[in-house]
Amino acid sequence: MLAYIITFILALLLYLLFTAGSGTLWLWSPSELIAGVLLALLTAAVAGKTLCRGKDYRMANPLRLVVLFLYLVGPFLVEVVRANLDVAYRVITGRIRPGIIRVPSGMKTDFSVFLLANSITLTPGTITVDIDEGTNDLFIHNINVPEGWETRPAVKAEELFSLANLPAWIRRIAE
Amino acid sequence: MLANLPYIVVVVLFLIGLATIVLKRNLIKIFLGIVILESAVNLFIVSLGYREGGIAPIYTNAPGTLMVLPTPQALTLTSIVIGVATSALLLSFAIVIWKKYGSIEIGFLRRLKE
Amino acid sequence: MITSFIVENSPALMVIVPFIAAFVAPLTGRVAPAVRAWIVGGAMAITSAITLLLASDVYAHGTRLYVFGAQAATQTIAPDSGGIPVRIMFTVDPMSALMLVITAVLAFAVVLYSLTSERDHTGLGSYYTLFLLMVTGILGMVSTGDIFNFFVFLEILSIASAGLIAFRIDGGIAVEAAIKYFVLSTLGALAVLIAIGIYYGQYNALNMALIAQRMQYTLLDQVALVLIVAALAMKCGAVPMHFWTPDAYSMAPSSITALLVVASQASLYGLFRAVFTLYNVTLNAACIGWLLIVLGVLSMVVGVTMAIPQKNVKRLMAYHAISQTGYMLLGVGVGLAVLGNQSFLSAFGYVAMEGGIFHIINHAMYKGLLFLTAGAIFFRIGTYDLNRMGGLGHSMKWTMVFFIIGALAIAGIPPFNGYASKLMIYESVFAFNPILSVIAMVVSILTLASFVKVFHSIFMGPVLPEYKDVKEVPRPMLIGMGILALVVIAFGLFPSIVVDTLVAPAAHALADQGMYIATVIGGGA
Amino acid sequence: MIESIVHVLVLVGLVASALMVYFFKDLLAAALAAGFFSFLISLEFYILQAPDVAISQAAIGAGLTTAIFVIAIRATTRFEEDTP
Amino acid sequence: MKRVLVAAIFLVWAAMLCTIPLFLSFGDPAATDMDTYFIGRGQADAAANNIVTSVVFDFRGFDTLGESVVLFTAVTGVALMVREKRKGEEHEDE
Amino acid sequence: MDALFTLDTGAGFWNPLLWVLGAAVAGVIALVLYSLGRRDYKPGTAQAEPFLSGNPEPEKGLVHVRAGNLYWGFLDAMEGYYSSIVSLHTGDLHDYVLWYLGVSALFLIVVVIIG
Amino acid sequence: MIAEILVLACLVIGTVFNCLGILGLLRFPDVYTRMHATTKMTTFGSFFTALAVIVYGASLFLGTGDGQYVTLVLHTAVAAIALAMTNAIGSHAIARGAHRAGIKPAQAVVDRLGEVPP
Amino acid sequence: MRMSKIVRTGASILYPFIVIFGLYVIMHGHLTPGGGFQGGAVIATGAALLLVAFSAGEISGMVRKSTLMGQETLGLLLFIGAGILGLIMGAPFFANVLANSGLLFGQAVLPGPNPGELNTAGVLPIMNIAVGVEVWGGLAIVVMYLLSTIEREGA
Amino acid sequence: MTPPFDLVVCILLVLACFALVRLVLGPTIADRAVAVDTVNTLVVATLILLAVIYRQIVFIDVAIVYALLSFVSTVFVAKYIGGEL
Repeated sequence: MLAYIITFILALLLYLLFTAGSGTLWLWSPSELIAGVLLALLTAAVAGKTLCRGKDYRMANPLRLVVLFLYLVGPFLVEVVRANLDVAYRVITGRIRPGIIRVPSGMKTDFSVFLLANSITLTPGTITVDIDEGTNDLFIHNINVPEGWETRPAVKAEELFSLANLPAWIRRIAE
Repeated sequence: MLANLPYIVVVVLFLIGLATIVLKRNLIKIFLGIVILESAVNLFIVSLGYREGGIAPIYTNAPGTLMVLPTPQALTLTSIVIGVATSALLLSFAIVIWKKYGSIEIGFLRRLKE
Repeated sequence: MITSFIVENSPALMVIVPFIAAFVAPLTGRVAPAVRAWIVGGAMAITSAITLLLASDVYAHGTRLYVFGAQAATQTIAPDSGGIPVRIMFTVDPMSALMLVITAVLAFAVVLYSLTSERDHTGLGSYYTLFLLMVTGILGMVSTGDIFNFFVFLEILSIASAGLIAFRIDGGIAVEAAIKYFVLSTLGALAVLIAIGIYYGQYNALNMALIAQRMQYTLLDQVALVLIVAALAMKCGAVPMHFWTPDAYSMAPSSITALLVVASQASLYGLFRAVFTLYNVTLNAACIGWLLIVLGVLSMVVGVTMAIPQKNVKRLMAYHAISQTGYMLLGVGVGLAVLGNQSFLSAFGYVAMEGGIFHIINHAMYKGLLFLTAGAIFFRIGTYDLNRMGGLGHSMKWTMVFFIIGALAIAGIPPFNGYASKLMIYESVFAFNPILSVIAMVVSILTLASFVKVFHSIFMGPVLPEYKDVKEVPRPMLIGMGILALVVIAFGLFPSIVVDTLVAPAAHALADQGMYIATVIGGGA
Repeated sequence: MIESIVHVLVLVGLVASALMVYFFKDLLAAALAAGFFSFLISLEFYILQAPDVAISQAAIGAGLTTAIFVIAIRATTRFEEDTP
Repeated sequence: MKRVLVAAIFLVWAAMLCTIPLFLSFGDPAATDMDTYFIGRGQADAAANNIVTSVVFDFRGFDTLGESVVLFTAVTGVALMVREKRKGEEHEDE
Repeated sequence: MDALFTLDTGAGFWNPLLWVLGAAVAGVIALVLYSLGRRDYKPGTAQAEPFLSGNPEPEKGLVHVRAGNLYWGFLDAMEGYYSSIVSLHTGDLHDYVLWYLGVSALFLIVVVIIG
Repeated sequence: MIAEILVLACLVIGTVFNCLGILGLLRFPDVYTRMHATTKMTTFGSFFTALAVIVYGASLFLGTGDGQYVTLVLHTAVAAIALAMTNAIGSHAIARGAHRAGIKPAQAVVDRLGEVPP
Repeated sequence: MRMSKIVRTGASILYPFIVIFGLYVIMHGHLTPGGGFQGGAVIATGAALLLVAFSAGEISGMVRKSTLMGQETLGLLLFIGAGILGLIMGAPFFANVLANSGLLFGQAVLPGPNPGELNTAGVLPIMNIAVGVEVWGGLAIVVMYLLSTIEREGA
Repeated sequence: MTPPFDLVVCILLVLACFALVRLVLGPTIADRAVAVDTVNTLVVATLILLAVIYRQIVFIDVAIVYALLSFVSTVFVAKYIGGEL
């Protein structure tokens, strides 16, 4: 039941986002609001089972969402910029040293793994290639494996990021 | 003539699609040719309705009074959905053929002749 | 009150009823197959009744127009549109009404037949849905007055037919036939779509009457004419584009094959409609007329000669269908060739067109009957191979009688209906060009010869040991065949009534383009 | 001026991707090229001021058609045979 | 021989289709009266701001019905193709 | 009455009722001839058995002439025609499509050149 | 004025990164390294072009106060976010598929995944 | 088989997003680009995403074949019913009897350029919804059917 | 002053044409999928910019559809080459 309510609220918010600026009732017109509620109900009925498959309702906490937003505009963005500059440097010079390393993520929930994997994919010269479904270990393709890492069987997730401790942020958000 | 570039491209695409249908021997390739053919015809019909400097036929806050013609777009919508219906049915045929014949090359589809 | 409502809205109801039945048919099959059978049969009966009602109304009061979505159903021209019809409309003139009659009668007979003949198959919900959609496709094709709507119904018809041809997926061979049919018909439909685009780009019109009124016969129009004529001639199975026909006809279930005959003739109708209504005298009538005549003669000769050595009974009949299509093309082609010459037209042109059009209705009836008998035989003995048949006349007497009626009719033996239309074609074509007439007669003789062969192989001879306990087919199938046989006999005995009431108005409506335009554009203003 | 350059680029891309569909022996690559073709033709619709058509081409042509082609390739075979 | 014929057919088709760019002008339709009506009246008659939608569903609504039915037909056809055959259902060989 | 049933074809006419009448008369004549036949024929006796030069009668299934054997002479005489026309029906989808495209092309040439 | 400079800056950044991304796509030796170029840089570049539009729309909104520019900003933001998310997932899927298909990373100094038994 | 955890999580997060966006496209068909087909196709593609991300066993709880089939029929019946509404009101089939009538979706629209108001256009939104529901069901079920041919093969 | 959106559109499309080269060359199917994915990203950017150029805000919806759905086909291909479909 909670899953349906969460989906409903999320859908309603998204619908209002789409239709913002349509009318006079503080950006929305009344018919849009009514339609939004109805369509959000429909969405909840259709997609309610998918959004919260893991019976994990941590993300329903608004505080966590605020932190997620802060994370996205703060450390994440910094890392993204750095990663892009790094890759740009490698593209221009062609100086690469690729390799696939194993990173035990230490994450417990699906969403945190998802967030970490996507952060890794979008940030520092790394791409999540595969995931161990049992232990949540990530296999990461690194465009420039630092010296010495090729011999280590596993690399901690924190070591991947140099400017900000993203895994800690993610733990704070999703666990 | 060169101002009619979209029409020329339509002709070229149509001929490529026909060539794919006529010269390739794999059923799926032939169906891809049909997809290209359909897209070419859609492009043709949409191009028919374009007016130089026109805006999309939707009344919004956008400036401009000259609108492109709406009917070709309506026809193309119909045509696109018909296209996807055709592709789906053809592909299901191909799957059945693969199961029964073990091949989807045209050369094997010759049990019915004379 | 309710009757007047039905008559008023019959063009729409004719489409609505089978659509609704088709949508609910797969769902009701889950409740009980009997419910589904009743729904399908009832919907088909209602559709046939509405269609016949509409046709009789058209024959009594002239062309019916039905404008979808207008303020009033007959308001063809919107008030401030500057005298152009902008909405989709159904234009049911006598020619369309003739095709409607054919479709209604044949579809009703076939649905009765197939309720029994296909009862042991899986996937029947889809079967009936596609069946009803196919019938609707034909109905829409022949009654629409909008060229894009024609394309849409053509696609409905193609897709439904392709699905039904592939209905027996056991050996995969039916699917092979369906692929061949469907690829070709998709190509044809795309060609039609390009032609529609060309018309639209030149005249900014999609209504047939409006296009006809604005027709200039520029080079682009010639291209569009070629695209439309070739595509529709291919769809109706004219030689040398007939190759898909025997494949598809022989592999579809027999009831569907009977309906495919009508589908082909709907394409033929589209061809005639394009040539006569869209272009009429603006084109070089002799040239296009001779094209149709050449196609017709080729179809007649190649069809019948290919039929003689066939061993599969349905393939043989399919080649005969091609051959008979040639007669229609010949008759109407002669009418087209003399279209510009009023004295020739009244001397023999109209008669030739009447012969061709009369042959359409006759052919649908007897070829439908023949395919149904072939299906009945298959229903009992499980093969179409003529070499493995024999002696069935002892056990399947009614089927044999129906087969004889159909065979004699197709061979043009008096007093069956095939003779009447063929006679009209022979005599009028003789006045046009004697050689063509002679060819037509020879083809008719060969047709008789090959049906003698079929009759001999299936029904004559001693009872073969493997078919000792073959029984007559169940009664609903016999009723379905009986309806068609009755029509065949009635049309053969009273040809002049049929010609005067059904066919002659159709031929004149087809030839008279000015009337069509005046009805659509002049009438509602 | 620039708009016509855009136009020419999209049309050239269209022809090129159609040729790719023709020449690829690997059916999966051909299906991908067809998806690419769909993207570009959708962009062309967009440039021709037909957003309705562009949306439906993007969703149906680029998303679903490629998907069902991939499924069909999986269910049948991936490579064209070279038999003439 | 066959190659020559195929090439000839393609040549003729190319010529046939080349009439389109030769005789139609892109960006400047020859006649626009029907669409002018749609653009002018669509907002009042169909009460829709999107003229394409009003054409699709109002002026040419019947086409749209046909098109939905095409999709339905195709789905039914696909269902027919992927169905499970019952054991012992008759075989149609040759 | 006659006008109702008579099909007028412009060059001639045809009355199916007359034809049916003729057929009935022919049937009556045939019946008369039949009744003039031998009275001592009895089915089921040795009279009805076929005499095949003293050979035993073959089994029923074997005497049936199968379809493939009919019109053998006709097919043989027309062999040149048939070998060419049958070989056109290749069963190849490409040929089907090419015939369609080719005939369209031919149409175009005819229509554009002649008018 | 500031808005214009910002828009220009965003556009330049976006274009440059897109160019570099394509350069990487053409230059790098194998699929994984190419994916580095495209996933990160093209997404980043496109994000910045979208950001340019957002800034432009915001400046127009502040200038005119017209409600439609809110729609512009919000929809563009939604498109950009959706783009980033789908790109990340999509490139992961391709990388996984490629590795499962047996495509070895070229010039790799280490391949831990290849050592894991399937 | 199913794809990795990341794709699965991503798909299940994206799906409600796609659904509500598709519904938005359907609902605003008469105001913005889009409409029944487009929105339905969007949602069906979202369903295809779920189908590809999850395995056949997991998917059965999320996307049900019978629901989709019912949707398809329901959409078509609703569409044809919206057409019949004209017949009932004494106008021809497919007449837009609700436009400018003051009833549901019957608000009169302002002439000339304006952003539009949801509560207009008569039967058009109803038809949009009907077609959207139908296309959603139809396209999703096509993908399901084609996928089922693979799974039965038992690779 | 309008920012030079149209110039950027041109550049993006030229880049898309370069990505076409990778689509042609790509030794493996994964390379091609990456190329198509890249083009999707570029096209989304192009669509957004074009909407601003045309001054049609409703056109952004097309870009959203693109961004949301273009990767579905990529995922299908990825699943196929991973041998999981």
